Amino acid sequence: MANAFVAAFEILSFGAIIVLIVLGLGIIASMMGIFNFAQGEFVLLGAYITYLAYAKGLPIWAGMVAAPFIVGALGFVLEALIIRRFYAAPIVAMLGTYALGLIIRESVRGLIGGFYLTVPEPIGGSIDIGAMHISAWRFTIIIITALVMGGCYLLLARTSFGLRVRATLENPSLARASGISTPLIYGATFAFGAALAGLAGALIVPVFSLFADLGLRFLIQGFVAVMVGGVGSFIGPVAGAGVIGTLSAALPWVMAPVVADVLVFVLAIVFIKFRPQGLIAGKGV
Amino acid sequence: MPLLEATGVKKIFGKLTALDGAALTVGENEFHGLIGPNGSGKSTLMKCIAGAEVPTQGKVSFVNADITAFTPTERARAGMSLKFQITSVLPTLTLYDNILLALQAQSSLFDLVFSRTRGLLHDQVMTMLTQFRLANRAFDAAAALSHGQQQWLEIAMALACKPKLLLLDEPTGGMSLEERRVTGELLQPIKKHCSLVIVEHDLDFIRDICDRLTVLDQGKVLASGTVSEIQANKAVQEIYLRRA
Amino acid sequence: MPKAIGAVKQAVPAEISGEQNVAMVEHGSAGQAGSARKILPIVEGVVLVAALLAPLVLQDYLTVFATRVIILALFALSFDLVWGYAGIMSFGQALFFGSAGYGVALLARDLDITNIFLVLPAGTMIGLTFALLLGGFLLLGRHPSSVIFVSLGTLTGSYAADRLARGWYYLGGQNGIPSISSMTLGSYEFSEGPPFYYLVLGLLVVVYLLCRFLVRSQFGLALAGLRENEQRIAFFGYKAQHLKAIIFAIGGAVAGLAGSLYAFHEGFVWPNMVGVVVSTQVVLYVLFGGSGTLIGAVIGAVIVEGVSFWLSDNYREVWPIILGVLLLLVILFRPLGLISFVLGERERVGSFGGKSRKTAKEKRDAAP
Amino acid sequence: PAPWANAAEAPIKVGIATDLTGPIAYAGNADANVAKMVIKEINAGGGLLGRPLELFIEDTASNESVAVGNVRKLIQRDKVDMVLGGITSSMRNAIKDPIVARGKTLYIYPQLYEGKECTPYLFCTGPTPAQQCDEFIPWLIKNGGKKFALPSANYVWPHTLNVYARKVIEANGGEVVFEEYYPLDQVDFSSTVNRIISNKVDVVFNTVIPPGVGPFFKQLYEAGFLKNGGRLACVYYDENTLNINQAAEIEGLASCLDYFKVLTKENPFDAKIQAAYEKDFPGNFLFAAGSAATGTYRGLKLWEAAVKEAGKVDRDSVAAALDHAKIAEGPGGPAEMVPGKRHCKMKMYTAVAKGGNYEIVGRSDGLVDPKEC
Amino acid sequence: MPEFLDIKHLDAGYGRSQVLFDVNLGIPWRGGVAVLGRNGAGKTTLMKTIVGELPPWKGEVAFDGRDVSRRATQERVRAGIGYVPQEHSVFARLSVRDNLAVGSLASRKADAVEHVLTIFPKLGQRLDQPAGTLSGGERKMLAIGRAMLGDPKLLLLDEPTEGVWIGVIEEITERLIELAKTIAVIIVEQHLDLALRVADYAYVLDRGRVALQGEAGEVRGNPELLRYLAP
Ligand SMILES: Nc1ncnc2c1ncn2[C@@H]1O[C@H](COP(=O)(O)OP(=O)(O)OP(=O)(O)O)[C@@H](O)[C@H]1O
Ligand SMILES: Nc1ncnc2c1ncn2[C@@H]1O[C@H](COP(=O)(O)OP(=O)(O)OP(=O)(O)O)[C@@H](O)[C@H]1O
Ligand SMILES: [Mg+2]
Ligand SMILES: [Mg+2]
Repeated sequence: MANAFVAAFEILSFGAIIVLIVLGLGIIASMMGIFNFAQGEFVLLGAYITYLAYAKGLPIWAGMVAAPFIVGALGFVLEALIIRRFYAAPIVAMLGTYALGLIIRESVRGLIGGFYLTVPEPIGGSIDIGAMHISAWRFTIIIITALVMGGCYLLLARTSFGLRVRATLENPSLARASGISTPLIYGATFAFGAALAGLAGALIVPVFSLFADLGLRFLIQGFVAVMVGGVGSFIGPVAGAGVIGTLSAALPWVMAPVVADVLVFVLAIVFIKFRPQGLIAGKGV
Repeated sequence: MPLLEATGVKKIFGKLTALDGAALTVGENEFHGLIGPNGSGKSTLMKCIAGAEVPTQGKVSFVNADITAFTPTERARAGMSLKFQITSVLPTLTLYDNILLALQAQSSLFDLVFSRTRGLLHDQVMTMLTQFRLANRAFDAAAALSHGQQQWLEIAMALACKPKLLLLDEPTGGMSLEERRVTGELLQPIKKHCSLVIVEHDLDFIRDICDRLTVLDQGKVLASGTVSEIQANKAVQEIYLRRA
Repeated sequence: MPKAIGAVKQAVPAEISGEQNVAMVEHGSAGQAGSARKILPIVEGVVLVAALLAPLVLQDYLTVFATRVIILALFALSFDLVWGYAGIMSFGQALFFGSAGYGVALLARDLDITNIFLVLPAGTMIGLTFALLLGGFLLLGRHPSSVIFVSLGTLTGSYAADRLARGWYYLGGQNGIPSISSMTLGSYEFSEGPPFYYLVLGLLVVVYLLCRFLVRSQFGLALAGLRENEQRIAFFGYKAQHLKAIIFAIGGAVAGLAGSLYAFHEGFVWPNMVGVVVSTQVVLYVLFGGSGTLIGAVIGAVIVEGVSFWLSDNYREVWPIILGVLLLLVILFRPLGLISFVLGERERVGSFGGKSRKTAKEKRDAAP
Repeated sequence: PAPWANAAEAPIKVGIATDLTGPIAYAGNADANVAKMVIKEINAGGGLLGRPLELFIEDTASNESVAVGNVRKLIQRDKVDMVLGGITSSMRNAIKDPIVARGKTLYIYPQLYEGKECTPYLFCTGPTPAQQCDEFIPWLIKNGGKKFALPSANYVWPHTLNVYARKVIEANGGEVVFEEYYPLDQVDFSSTVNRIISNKVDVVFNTVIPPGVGPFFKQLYEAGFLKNGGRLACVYYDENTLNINQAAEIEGLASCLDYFKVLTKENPFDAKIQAAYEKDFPGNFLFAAGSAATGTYRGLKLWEAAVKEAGKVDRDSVAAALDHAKIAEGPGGPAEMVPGKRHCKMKMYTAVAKGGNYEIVGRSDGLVDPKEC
Repeated sequence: MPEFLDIKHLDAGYGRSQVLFDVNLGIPWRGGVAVLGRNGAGKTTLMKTIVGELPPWKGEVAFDGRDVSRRATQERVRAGIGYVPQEHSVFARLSVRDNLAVGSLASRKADAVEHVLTIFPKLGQRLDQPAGTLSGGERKMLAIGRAMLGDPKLLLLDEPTEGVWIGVIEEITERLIELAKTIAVIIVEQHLDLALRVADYAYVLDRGRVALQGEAGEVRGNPELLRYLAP
């Protein structure tokens, strides 16, 4: 019983981590139609900023709060300078963002000397319930993920900002003809997606430590999650991430991890093959 | 035996029943008009016939064969050709290539790889482009055409497949009266070897070129018959007075 | 096709041609294409001559390096064929490249088969078979497959293969299969150097010409239609999915050929060779050089490899960053690749109607 | 001016091929630095055979295909007399052919590894499984317990090492509760941790590598493994890897290597090279055993000794001398090649992490045999 | 008093091909203006230049007395231009409801949506359906409805009745006539009757040039007209 509870918690917490990482990726993919290969590096930057705060002796939570804003701002600038040119050609966009990711990743690698660096969690240790120990920080991540997810949903579904975003990304020239300032919306959406990645990076760095390939590690998983969930909505990728994250944490409990790892991907592809619209068909939010 | 026979076609989208047991019978060398208010299911019926939508229920037979389960490719190979309501030409290809692509569709893989039909088809491509007054734009990308010109191109492409049955969904959208008349004239000669189902809102145009009409309303056939029969039909007059 | 030209002249009655728009539109594209027609063969010729002369001027180790680059160019060609012409985004092209490499490595290791007439066809067949299997699964079926699905599907295939190779002891696991013996022709051994170089170059030229023939044929036009709108051409009666599977398999075969050459040239195979890294690399070559031109793929491979080689020599610690910046600049300012400096859009997309193009233009010029 | 300014003979060329960029660049750069240091030192001492040494460094970029190209540069363009380098086994496999078979050059591989590399002209100067297990595992059984778990990354080194480790564990009365392999980049270990806790494992003999190892140790810690008296053991853990986790999360972790920085306190020669290195390269790249820095030092010094003995630099003469080369002083102590085996005997140390630093808790009596080939 | 919309010596085109040649157009503060011409004459191009989707090569587009030829589309729209494009005139993946909501983003009237739904009751039955799955005619209705919701001072309609059933065309015509009493309406139409009932004034384009212009009745009666409309 206790065992099952711990298992459930661990699986849920990894699911939450993947959801957190995929949130921004999903928003950019669904809303802007761009598979952002630099998304992993935005995660990395969020982690790096948190590390910097720690290394400079500032409180870690300060770094965590700053990370999404700084990465978001960077995202806004990058959108205006670079991403903007890619909307018409999604494949070129993949490559452009790949190059961008390469530059960021290698620069960070240079900055941290290629090491694996630890960052302590602001809320450390474990919560003990009888003989069970569950990680306090993972628990916090679950809570924050739920809050962020809810917040994003409300923002996109309930405010006119969400409507503007969806309209712009659906048909930019018509959106302009409806009086929507599309450049601003593009910038804001991309920045928002980047900021979410920054936040994800900040929150997960205590769990995984900081290293240059931190973001890359989750990128393919993220894309597969987006596809499984269904491109074109906010909920889709989130649901996909939940499924992929939970599955990749849960399968090793019942089979050899090496098999589980490949199996998750194969299952995902077979699933998409027979349900190309994804878990949640791409409509609404 | 009619060329095309669709019976009891039902199509349900979620809560909406777009087609509710519609039927359509088209004989050889017959020009058949399909009319009805917006949303009455005309395009949906056309798509069910051409294979773009799978009917929820019902049967479509063509040249004495049941084609309900055929894919669009198989239907096209059996001799059907469709012009969509929303133009869908191949935008970055030239007009020439658009037509050639349609013309060579039935060639074997071997012929295609060794370009064996290219010389043969060249004249036909140019003739078609000329007929539709697009010859001087032959080497422009199709995306550079105006909406009306794209309609022309689509009709030409549909014709280029040399179908036994041509399905045209609002081919004259965006054309002026004069342009419509010319389109009608271009369609007349195919009557010798081809039947036509045409969806149109312009009753004058339909009356001029069609032999028979079917009127759809809310997914059901309201009336079907010769042009004069339909004109005399009370129920039809009714819906044409009713507001949507 | 002189007959055809005559026919056009008859087919276009004067009163209709030049009817409208003629006066108002100065159609740049046709004129451009006319000159681009001549540019492509020039580019191809220059590249060929440069390639033929290279070993004469290069130092030994650079000839060996160039051989490797040419093999990669062959590999790039396979990707350009599927992406540039048929619009199939194969993010897992390395799967075919690498599995062929592994295949011939095993032939050499376990069965001692190194005869060029056995191993190269074997590698090609391995690539073809794997492409047929994966392509069959991804491309055929009730639902037409989206570009993104295919790219992720192939990516996953390549990723899974990489994992498999890493974990499979028979294949040497993470360490790969080292010390593959040389390819042989009778008693002659192809060791690295000019003979190997010219062998590879010869194969590249042959494959290039075959590909070029294919994409310039009516089959190529069907591929172009496929790339534009698969569903639309299905309504013409094309078996769109079959066409896709065919070209995908051909791409796989070419990748397989490249992979087997690579294995013998480098003398080892390792899991990355089937994995995501190499898959991405080939995409990079092609988009960098310019997709949909074949020659762009070759140029892209040469330049990306050459520049990385040079950078890693001269900017040792930061070269990946510089490479990234260069890539980004090219993608930003030349989204159609380097080749677009010399070739117009029309040439890239390709078009048919052959010499009649000129006829139509003359007609137009002649119109009042 | 250097003492050989008037030397008639051209310099002897030393090639280093290592990961200057990519995921393990920290190790590669340290190795390159060590090489620079050693070469400088030899040159300052008048060179070798009266000839200066010239160093050529190439990047292997953690990418085998790039590496082969660059190694060919060393062999064919620079015509080096010896190549030292490669960190991962797959890199060694990739470059050994161009160096040894096709390039007809001597190759020294400096990293601790799984053993079984018996290619002629290829000399290994890092520790082997036997060297890392023979004394370490009995110590673990005494200071940890009998029940071992072997969680591992799924590649050749852990597989081969585990075969050896299991033998030693069982020979010493221990028991392997489970041996399990994970994808190299797996980062969630909840099921593993659960298995370890519920089986009451005493010693986790870990061969999971970064990026997985950080989260793995953290999850173990959070599940109370250390609190309940469990012991972590990991034979590649050196000063670099200490930073992956919070000190508390790896308190008591035991490692067995040929060198730890704490040895500088007791061993003047170690203090000397450590100081020399830190003076020249004060940056982030540490002189540490796990990143092959010590193997590099040892390899270059053994080669120097061999060249001196041979009196010339051609491959066969040097290889013949290197076959039994010895150095009296090196990182962690003296070292000597085992004749005919192309592997190196060296001293081994067992250390335990305490508050973010190592403490030496055991050392081999003499030089430990690599037991290879 | 200056015209509400004043176009002077306008040249425009795509890439290197010029489509509009020296077009001069004046639109009064209220009332309908029809733009006629055969396929490819440049009508859509003219509309696009007015809303700013296509930058002019030369010439001036003045709106409400200010030159807007360098302004972005959305700014022009916010200044009071409503536009119903010929193609892609709805947000295909958004529901009908959301399409209308986008239309009323800038609107101040609370019951505006209801008003549109009384004009096009058909849309009321399709509120939750993605607009991309609407029938051709329904789509046009939605596009017109969306543009009307923005309270424009100038409404541009590019073939608003293509594919619309006659019964509804009648309704639309009446609404447009009504609308033209308070605001300016430019309509591109192939239904000559409809166009000239809504419009007081008409321009006929031929190969990118204004070939004919005048009061609606005058143009209607002009024997040249048919020639310009024939293919
Ligand atoms: N994919 C779909 N999902 C939901 N509803 C649909 C879908 N396709 C069509 N409909 C609905 O089915 C009805 C019939 O549509 P159809 O396109 O056949 O009408 P139509 O007779 O062609 O009308 P029009 O003359 O306006 O083109 C419409 O009300 C439309 O909204
Ligand atoms: N994107 C484009 N690129 C190049 N040329 C174009 C483009 N769009 C339109 N054209 C050309 O410009 C001319 C005018 O097109 P426009 O769309 O303005 O015509 P239109 O009067 O609206 O015709 P229709 O009644 O068919 O809609 C046509 O000759 C067309 O081929
Ligand atoms: Mg319709
Ligand atoms: Mg138009």
